Amino acid sequence: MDLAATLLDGVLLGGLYALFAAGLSLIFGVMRLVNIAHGDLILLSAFVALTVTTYFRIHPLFSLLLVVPLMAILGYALQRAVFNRTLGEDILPPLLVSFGLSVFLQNALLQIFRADSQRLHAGPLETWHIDLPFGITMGALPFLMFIVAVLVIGGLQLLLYRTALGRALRAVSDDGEIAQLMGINNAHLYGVAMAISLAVVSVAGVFLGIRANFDPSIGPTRLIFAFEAIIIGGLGDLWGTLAGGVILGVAQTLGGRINPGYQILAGHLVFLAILTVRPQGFFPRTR
Amino acid sequence: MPVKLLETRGLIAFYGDFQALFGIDFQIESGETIAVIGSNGAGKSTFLKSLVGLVRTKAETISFDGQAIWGKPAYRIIDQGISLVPEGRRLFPSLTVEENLSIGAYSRRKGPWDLEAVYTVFPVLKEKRTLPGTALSGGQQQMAALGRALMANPKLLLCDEISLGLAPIVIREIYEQLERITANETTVILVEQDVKQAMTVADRVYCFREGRVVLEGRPTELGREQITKAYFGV
Amino acid sequence: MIERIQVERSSRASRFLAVVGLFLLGLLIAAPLFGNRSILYLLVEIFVYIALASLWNLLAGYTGLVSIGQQAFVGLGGYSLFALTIFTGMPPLVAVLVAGIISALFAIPTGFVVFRFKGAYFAIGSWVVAEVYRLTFAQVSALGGGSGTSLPVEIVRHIANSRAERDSVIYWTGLAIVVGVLMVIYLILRSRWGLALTAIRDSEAAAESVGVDNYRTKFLIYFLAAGATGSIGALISLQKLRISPDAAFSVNDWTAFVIFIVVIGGIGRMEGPFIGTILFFILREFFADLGSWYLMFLGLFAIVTMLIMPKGIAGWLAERFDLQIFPLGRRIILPKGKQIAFSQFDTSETSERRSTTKVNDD
Amino acid sequence: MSALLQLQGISKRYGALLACDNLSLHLNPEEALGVIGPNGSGKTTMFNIITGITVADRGQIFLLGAEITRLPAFERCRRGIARSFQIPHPFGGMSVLENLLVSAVFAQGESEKKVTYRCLEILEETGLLRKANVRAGSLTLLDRKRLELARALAANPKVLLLDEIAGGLTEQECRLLVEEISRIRSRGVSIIWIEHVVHALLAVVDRLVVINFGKKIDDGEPRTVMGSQAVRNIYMGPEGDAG
Repeated sequence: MDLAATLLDGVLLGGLYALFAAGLSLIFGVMRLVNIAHGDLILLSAFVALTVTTYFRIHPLFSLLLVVPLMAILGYALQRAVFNRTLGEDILPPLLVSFGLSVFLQNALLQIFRADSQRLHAGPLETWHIDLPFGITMGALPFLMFIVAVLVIGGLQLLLYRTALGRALRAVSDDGEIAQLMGINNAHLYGVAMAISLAVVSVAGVFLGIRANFDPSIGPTRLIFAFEAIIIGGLGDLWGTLAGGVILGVAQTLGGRINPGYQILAGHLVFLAILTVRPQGFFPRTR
Repeated sequence: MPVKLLETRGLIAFYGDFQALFGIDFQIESGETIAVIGSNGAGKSTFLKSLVGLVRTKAETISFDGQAIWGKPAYRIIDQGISLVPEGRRLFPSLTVEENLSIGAYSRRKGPWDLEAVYTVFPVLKEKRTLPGTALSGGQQQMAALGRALMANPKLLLCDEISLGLAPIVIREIYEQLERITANETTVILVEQDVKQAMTVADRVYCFREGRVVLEGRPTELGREQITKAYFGV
Repeated sequence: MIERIQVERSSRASRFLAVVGLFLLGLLIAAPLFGNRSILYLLVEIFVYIALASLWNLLAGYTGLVSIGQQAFVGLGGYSLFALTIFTGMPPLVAVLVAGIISALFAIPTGFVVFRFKGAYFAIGSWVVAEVYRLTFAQVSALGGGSGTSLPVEIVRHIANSRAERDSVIYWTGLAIVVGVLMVIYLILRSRWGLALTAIRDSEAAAESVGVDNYRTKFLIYFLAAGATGSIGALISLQKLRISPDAAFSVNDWTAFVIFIVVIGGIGRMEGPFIGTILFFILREFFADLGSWYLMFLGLFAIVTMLIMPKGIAGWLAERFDLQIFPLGRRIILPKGKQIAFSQFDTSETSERRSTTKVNDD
Repeated sequence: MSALLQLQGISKRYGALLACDNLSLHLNPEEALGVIGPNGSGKTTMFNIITGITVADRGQIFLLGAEITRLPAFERCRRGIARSFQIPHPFGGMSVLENLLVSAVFAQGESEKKVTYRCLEILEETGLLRKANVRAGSLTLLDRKRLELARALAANPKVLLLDEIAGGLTEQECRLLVEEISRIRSRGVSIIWIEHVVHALLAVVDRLVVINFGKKIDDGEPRTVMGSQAVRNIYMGPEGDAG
């Protein structure tokens, strides 16, 4: 019976990983940019939320009202000032610049917040439980986070496939030169894409902060989970990314039940297994 | 005195590090249709791309609608009312036919052209509006690309080899629609390899060879040999 | 006319620098005679980073394989050494070489997995594989599990009796490895493989269409780099006399710093890792005690370099002063002895945007 | 199977567009074949299929009687197929001489010493000798086109594929190119040459093939093919109708 509970935990954890992945997948889809600092930006939003909650003494979920816009603005500025300059045929510049950003962010956070692990306290919400049949109980908070994750991914899908902005983002992703012929300012649109990505990242960061302890050094592993969720779920489609996140979450929780040391390793091994099975391997959709 | 919609003087353009145009003087009046002919590599497409700012150029002036547009980024020039139907059509693969048309109106310029107007001119696009752009035949893709450019309600429409790789009857159908389009005084520059087809539609003709204008005039005034000599340079 | 043309492989400058190099090598060999313990330790660290940076440069700068997972082989090499010495009693110095071979063998299955990725995905894919190795060794209790283990005393004594002797032996081993790695890389780049690598870097499609087998060439370089990285990993663990999964497979120590060294030094040129390593250690000596401020500065420095000077210092030097320490190019001398500008293995075409190199011919 | 190179029923589709439509073609030993047709008619796709950069959906290719349809590109090159790209792909970071050495060493499987002087001869023939040490990335477009030809020759091919190599040349340069290609032919190399500069083509080729919509429309003696109705339609537009 507790196997069902473990599976449920895995699914709910998968929602968080899908959120990690959605931001990364959007950026890669629109401009072929793999942001090595993606994990550290998740951490940054957690720390910003920490500052906001302690300073204004408000609930972490309310802090989202401030953290999300802040991170979106940071995303737009980062893209226009730094990343736009690195886009082009050669994959090295964006990779190395984002690598430098990752090291910078980790150490800046270390300098400000020290290395001790922190936690965003959600108060009584953390203890609420929902009783399900067969005596399984489900934490209200993880369930809420999963619902929000699904809503965010649904929202991104709607934005991409139902709005003029989404149309423009897909057009720029298909053919940057012809997009300009439509009157699209590519540089601005890339900025908007990074702003959206960091908005999603900030939700993921706050949930991460509520769900578990965090410290400045755990960014890179979050990047790897995001990457694995994208690959397992199949490129390009955000619902696939959700499925990828869930599979990764379940693999990790199952592995964790066998032996706590196997949790992350199990996720990696499932990722590698799925990868070697896929015939064509993984080629980023190059135009 | 008819209004000069677009004028270039001493236009030089580069394709990568290769100079493709060597000082083009060109002008077109509002409502006119001009054909630009010339063999492959003569610089026709580069000329259109330099007007919309997609290639590196140097020029004494490129003025459009009384304003200098030289050196402006492409999206600013498009906003002022120039639209280009690119060579090879290049519809957006992940967008449906209707989405490809709607994104043509991204710059939201007012005018007679909207989805309904395009569908009346090209009814087949209405049937196939939910299909992805790539699922259309060559001719239908060309119509969609033309419709996409019209959706921006341009003052000046640039067409780059719209008859390329199309069957003769399809070319005729497209050119008939083009005449209906230019009826309500849209100004058109037509780059065309199919010399015969171009002559039937154009008020004036420019012939390019190796990045220079080698012949210019009204189709009626220019003889067939004159054109062939300018075209092949032999 | 053609028969009287000579093809020159080295210039006067590079011959002069070769002599200087030999003199420097002689000095380095003699170092243990007058250097104290901390200097020897520092020199070995410098050797390690020059070798790792040169190997990473060979992968990313020449072959176009941008890996963030080379720490996998540093760790594999280290653990191989510990396993060989502890379980089979193999003499440590022999184990350093055998550890390299073992790492190279591991590179075969690893390569099959990561070569399914392309471009930026290859970078993260290789990182994930390194993490798998790290977490796996953390489960191996026989080698100390997560907290790691130290090299048993009798094995340490096996290197040499006294501590001073041990320091010298490890130092010479380190010197031998770095010289060996650099010679191998130099010979590769001077040989037909060097032609193939730079051809792949400049245009994969064209390389394949003139007869270069891209996949096998890249795999061979990945295989060799893994072996050399393994030996270096073994040397590192031998010098530290201790090993743990987080230290042996550390992405910061064995990948992040190495990438910064190559980027700042100059990617795609053999001189890059040298200049980068020297600069890195100068910065470290002065600023390391500032802790995370130092690392923040390093991150920013890499970003600025990549944006402003993508060719790095070596690239800038090559363009400004036509300086070429390692003569890798080929140059023809016309019979009238009229010299033509020296060609060098520059990085990809991106440098073309800058003014074209001076051609003092027609 | 007397033909040196044989294409049988080659078809290739990109979405709704048929780049090659059941295309069959043969090239005899020491023959020069010209290929003309409007832009986007599938000519370059045909070259990509012969050289192995693109795999055909249907059809087979034979070289000296042996099937090479599925062979990877580098293997086909080693068996004697060399190609100049329409849009030059030089090895930008290497010198002009080194560009040729890559081709000579890997296409022929010879040591560098053995092939160096042959490469210098080719550089002299193609007028690039004085720029042997120049970085290929800094060449002008015309020199890059010469380099494409020189690099293809350095592979000592049996079949040389030329893709619009005369475009943008002055009269004088065109004449030099025609002389050079005639010299190559006399050394027993078979050639397939896609070109728009028709007068250069006519000066060299034995046979002329016309391709439109990925189909072979005409194949025969150059002068008669040029005079045919099919060619006139393509270039000068359908005669006598629509005005």
